[in-house]
Amino acid sequence: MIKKELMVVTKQEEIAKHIFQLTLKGDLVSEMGEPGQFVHLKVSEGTTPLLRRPISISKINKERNEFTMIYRAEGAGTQLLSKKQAEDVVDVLGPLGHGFPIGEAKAGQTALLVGGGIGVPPLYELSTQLAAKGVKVHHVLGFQTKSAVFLEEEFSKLGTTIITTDDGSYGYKGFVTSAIADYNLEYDVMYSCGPTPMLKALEKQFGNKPLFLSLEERMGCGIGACFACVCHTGDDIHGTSYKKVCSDGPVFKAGEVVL
Amino acid sequence: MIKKELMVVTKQEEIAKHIFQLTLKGDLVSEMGEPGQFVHLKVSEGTTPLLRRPISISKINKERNEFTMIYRAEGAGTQLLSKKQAEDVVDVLGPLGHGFPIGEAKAGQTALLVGGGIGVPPLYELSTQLAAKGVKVHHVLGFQTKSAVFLEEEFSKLGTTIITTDDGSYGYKGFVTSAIADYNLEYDVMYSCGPTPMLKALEKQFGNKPLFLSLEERMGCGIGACFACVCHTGDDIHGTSYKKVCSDGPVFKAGEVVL
Amino acid sequence: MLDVQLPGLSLKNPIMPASGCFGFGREYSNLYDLSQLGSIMIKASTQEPRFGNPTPRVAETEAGMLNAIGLQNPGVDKVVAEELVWLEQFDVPIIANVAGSQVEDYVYVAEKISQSKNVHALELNISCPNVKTGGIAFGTVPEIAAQLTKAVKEVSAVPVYVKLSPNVANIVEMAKAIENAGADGLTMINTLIGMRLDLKTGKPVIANKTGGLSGPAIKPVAIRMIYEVSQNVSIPIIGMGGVQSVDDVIEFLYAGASAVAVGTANFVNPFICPEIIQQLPDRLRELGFEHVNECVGRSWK
Amino acid sequence: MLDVQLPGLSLKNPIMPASGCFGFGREYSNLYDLSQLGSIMIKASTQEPRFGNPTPRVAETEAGMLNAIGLQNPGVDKVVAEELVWLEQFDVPIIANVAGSQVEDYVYVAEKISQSKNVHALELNISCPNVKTGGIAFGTVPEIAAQLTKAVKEVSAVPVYVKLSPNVANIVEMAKAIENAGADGLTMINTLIGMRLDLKTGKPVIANKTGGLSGPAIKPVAIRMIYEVSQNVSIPIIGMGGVQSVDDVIEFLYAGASAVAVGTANFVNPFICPEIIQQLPDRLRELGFEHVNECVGRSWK
Ligand SMILES: Cc1cc2nc3c(=O)[nH]c(=O)nc-3n(C[C@H](O)[C@H](O)[C@H](O)COP(=O)(O)OP(=O)(O)OC[C@H]3O[C@@H](n4cnc5c(N)ncnc54)[C@H](O)[C@@H]3O)c2cc1C
Ligand SMILES: Cc1cc2nc3c(=O)[nH]c(=O)nc-3n(C[C@H](O)[C@H](O)[C@H](O)COP(=O)(O)OP(=O)(O)OC[C@H]3O[C@@H](n4cnc5c(N)ncnc54)[C@H](O)[C@@H]3O)c2cc1C
Ligand SMILES: Cc1cc2nc3c(=O)[nH]c(=O)nc-3n(C[C@H](O)[C@H](O)[C@H](O)COP(=O)(O)O)c2cc1C
Ligand SMILES: Cc1cc2nc3c(=O)[nH]c(=O)nc-3n(C[C@H](O)[C@H](O)[C@H](O)COP(=O)(O)O)c2cc1C
Ligand code: FES
Ligand code: FES
Repeated sequence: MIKKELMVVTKQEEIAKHIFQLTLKGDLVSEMGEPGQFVHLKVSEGTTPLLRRPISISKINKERNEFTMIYRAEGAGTQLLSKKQAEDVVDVLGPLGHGFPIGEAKAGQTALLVGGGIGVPPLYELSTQLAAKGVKVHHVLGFQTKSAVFLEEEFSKLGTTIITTDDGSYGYKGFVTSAIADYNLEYDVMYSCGPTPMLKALEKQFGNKPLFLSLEERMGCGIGACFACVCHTGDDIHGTSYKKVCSDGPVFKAGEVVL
Repeated sequence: MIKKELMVVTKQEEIAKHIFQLTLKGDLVSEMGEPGQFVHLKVSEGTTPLLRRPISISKINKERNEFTMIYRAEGAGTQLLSKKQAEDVVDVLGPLGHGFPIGEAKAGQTALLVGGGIGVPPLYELSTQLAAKGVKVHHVLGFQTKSAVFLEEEFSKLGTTIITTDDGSYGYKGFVTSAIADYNLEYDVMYSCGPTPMLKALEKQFGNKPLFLSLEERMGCGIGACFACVCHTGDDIHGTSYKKVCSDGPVFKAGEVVL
Repeated sequence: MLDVQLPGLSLKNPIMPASGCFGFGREYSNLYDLSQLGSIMIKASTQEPRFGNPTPRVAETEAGMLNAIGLQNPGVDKVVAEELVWLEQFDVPIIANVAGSQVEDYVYVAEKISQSKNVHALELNISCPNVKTGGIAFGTVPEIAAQLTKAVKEVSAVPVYVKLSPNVANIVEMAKAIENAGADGLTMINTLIGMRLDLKTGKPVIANKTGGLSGPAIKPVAIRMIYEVSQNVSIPIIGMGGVQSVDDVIEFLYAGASAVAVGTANFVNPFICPEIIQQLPDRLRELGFEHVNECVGRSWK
Repeated sequence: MLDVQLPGLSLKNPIMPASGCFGFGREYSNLYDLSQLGSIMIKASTQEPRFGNPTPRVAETEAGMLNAIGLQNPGVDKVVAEELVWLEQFDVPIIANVAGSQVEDYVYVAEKISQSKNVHALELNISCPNVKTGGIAFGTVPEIAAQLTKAVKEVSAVPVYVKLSPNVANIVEMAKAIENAGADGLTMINTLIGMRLDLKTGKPVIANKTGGLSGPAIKPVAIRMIYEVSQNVSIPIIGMGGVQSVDDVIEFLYAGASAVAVGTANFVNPFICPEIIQQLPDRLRELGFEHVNECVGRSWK
């Protein structure tokens, strides 16, 4: 169930350049479960910034009633968020949307998780849950440059982890798609989250096998009421059929919606 | 000279109900001198609240490079200000305006300082400076009710101090004007700061003797450029002559401007 | 102390979500009981289904937001058959927002939707800035607005409120023309037309280029227009534009609105409507009122 | 890289304080050297001295403020003899804001003030929302605006810019009418008309009741209007409305302004103009520009 709660910061740290990892504590955590869902955050009390900010859930810790997000401090909202310290509160609405279907990968099968930049974080909870149920996990994680890389160690503990950078300053030089081909990675189901061009490339090259993509879109309400975040569906003939990224997604099966 | 500085909070405490005393440190203090001047504060970084807030200087401590203000936390701006803690910074523009002419009271003469509510604070620096140059100071300080009374002890150290409350819950019951009459207070120069009705009553009853009044008006710039804070002058025949509260005042000789 | 009587609308309280900011209520029904609301202004319905504009459709601005949804909706038939029937489970009168590209569209939708048993009033959206044809033109020329009002009044089974655009030089003239054409009430204001450019690309952030500006930023414009119009018409006004708090609601009532709609604030805090409804009685008492009606038009009465 | 050439104006840089937000520069001259500025738009001058409206004249709103100063000024003769002569000490071209109640007033002031040697352009204030007669009427009817422009052009010794009111349904129509009447440039936008009510008294906070809304809240409206107008006229635009930072300046240039004025932000930070001027070259380089001109109209070019 979607709840709104003033959650308490238990930890915030900068884990890569401009990349922050924030852990919040509160009852809302008991509603979380599906990897790939997100929360909608109000980062200040006043009217600037006015709107909430959508951020993916990256780790869920039910025992401690905590969850973690990883985000890049870029615009006004995320910069304000990055100034929160332990014991400050953050107004959280969530959990929102539909995440990655872990049921699509059976125990013993192999899942390939492909992340790009700030799309990497939700894959961590996904990987944890897949690994826990006996799915073998491979990760291909793309970043712009060495200083932007994060979570490599954590992912490595769960399965093979290939890091790519656009400029070759760390790991494999090039796009994640080339890395998948070059390393000749075998898999049964692919899950991905990252920039739209990356998702498009994946859909084009790997759309013939099970593939689930997490999309981003500018949001208003985050709960499905304002129609800010719609996309066309793949099979639409009239042009009026749609899905909402916030409530039908953010994760869709490849082909379900037009990227 | 008017300066703008990010000054550092050294102390903030609630000294009466919703009344806060805030001490700031910084080089701007070296520009201060005249009692009755004010500063214009930006209490937040963003656009809400957008405008600066005018607050009187209540104590100046040149040795420590500090000055103190006393204000009531009422609206959005002053409430935000009241949340500042030691080591936080406040964006200060000042010192602004023309204060009380202490030269009008000679050593050995008696000055009567009459304050109302949140108009009391600037009288403290005034009284300190008058006392220092050998002027005898009496104070009549009016408050709404007992819980709103502040600075009584400090003023008492400088001279006779009569506290009045509107509801009689503390000190003399009634208006400051009646207290002055009832106590039959003798004086050479009167200085006052407080709500306009009080200033009007003082002007009416005591306008025949030297009387200086500190006015309040809604402000834009605080430095004399926007014409938000004008008042008509007392001797105006054409109706177009004016004084600006922010830069010509806030202190005027009784009769100089129309209250 | 909160009940309000308006043409066609017997409201428990004067608070309702604004059109387009609450969908058809489904999402919010998961968060609280919609029967608490004074009314619901549902999303605009058009004759045919519409997808609306390409994304991005929203952009944030200082104390406000731009939107260019472009009247996305499943078409009036589906709205009537699916959304309105679903809404019948709640004890709340619906105000149906009606949009179109030409008079005939409005007439078609109005006739149809006004038959639904929980639709107690129509809100003619003659002021949507985000569609190429219709919409805003109806909202800026008094004669055209009057014609449309008349045509819709003829077919509607329920009272007709007309939603005014703030993008005009003379809002009173517009309001009077619409009153004279037979409107039962006014709702105001819709969004101001605005734009935001991306610093890196130099291009508009919103795919549709311009969008409608809503939120706290526009409240002063809304208050001014309601203040002016309420003194010059004798039909009631449902006010909106930047309402965020119970105090904002009271400011709108003072200005001359008889009820108040909450738009953008639903995105910031999805519980805002029930929160305001709950706070209103105490706030009214604090300010010395015994009934919410006493606030209406206090700024000029 | 910052120099800008406009009719009558050879500017060191495209940044200037907006009229009414800088007085005649005296107060700011105590804070910094005014010769740094691209230009100064001085406070409106009228034929006779004016006191303006009663106080309170300003009220804060969300991300904005309302003002109803009401064109207070010492009259054109004093402005010419005292203020403009005083300003001659600075190496900065002055844009003189001209206001009035009828055409004759504008003509009188324009003729007189345009003779001052440091006045390089006039800005016709046909859009002041805070005076009972004149002002806004000139700003909302294209024919009347055009007539006024013509009349002033005939007597002015320097190029004439006309300041547009945003309180219109069709800003392009207005701009074109003024261009056709011979204006050399446009400045836009003036304030939106707004109001704020006091919660305790129920009455308007501003004595004049309504006031002009300025500040960040109106920026999306300003950007939209400049975007629309700049594509439809061939005279240059000086843009304004909510500028607070160097990035805002660039957004106005992208929209189609050739230079940018800063209003309300001077009250928030009196050093804002020189700060922006100082930051502009680096920010331009960061965004890949070699000259500020390259930004102009980038949103639609
Ligand atoms: C479902 C979802 C999950 C996301 N998860 C993460 C995450 O885990 N970590 C992370 O760093 N980022 C994530 N993002 C992107 C994140 O929402 C934006 O980076 C953030 O909103 C930018 O806010 P700002 O205040 O920094 O930027 P500003 O430029 O001030 O934002 C202005 C407006 O644009 C919106 N906006 C700007 N960029 C984006 C964007 N890329 N996507 C959607 N809206 C945007 C903002 O929400 C805001 O309304 C996610 C986005 C979505 C839709
Ligand atoms: C010269 C001068 C000296 C002052 N000195 C003091 C002082 O020492 N201590 C103190 O408590 N107060 C003082 N005030 C009053 C103080 O400025 C206001 O209480 C304060 O601005 C209110 O801000 P807010 O955010 O709490 O209220 P809000 O209601 O949020 O303010 C909204 C707007 O109205 C203005 N405003 C509201 N009340 C007043 C007021 N009474 N006078 C001027 N502007 C107002 C604000 O500045 C702001 O622009 C002084 C005012 C002036 C003009
Ligand atoms: C995302 C969004 C969609 C809207 N859709 C509609 C609509 O379909 N019909 C309509 O009449 N108004 C629509 N509006 C305008 C609102 O109903 C309201 O008039 C306006 O937003 C001002 O109120 P606010 O500031 O409280 O949001 C929409 C507003 C927003 C923000
Ligand atoms: C206090 C104040 C006084 C103003 N006086 C004038 C004026 O005399 N003439 C004029 O053309 N515009 C006047 N304006 C409008 C500004 O020049 C400017 O167009 C408007 O405020 C929008 O810019 P901003 O948001 O940067 O303030 C005034 C604005 C303010 C806030
Ligand atoms: S963000 Fe409102 S519908 Fe998706
Ligand atoms: S506040 Fe601007 S002139 Fe006084």
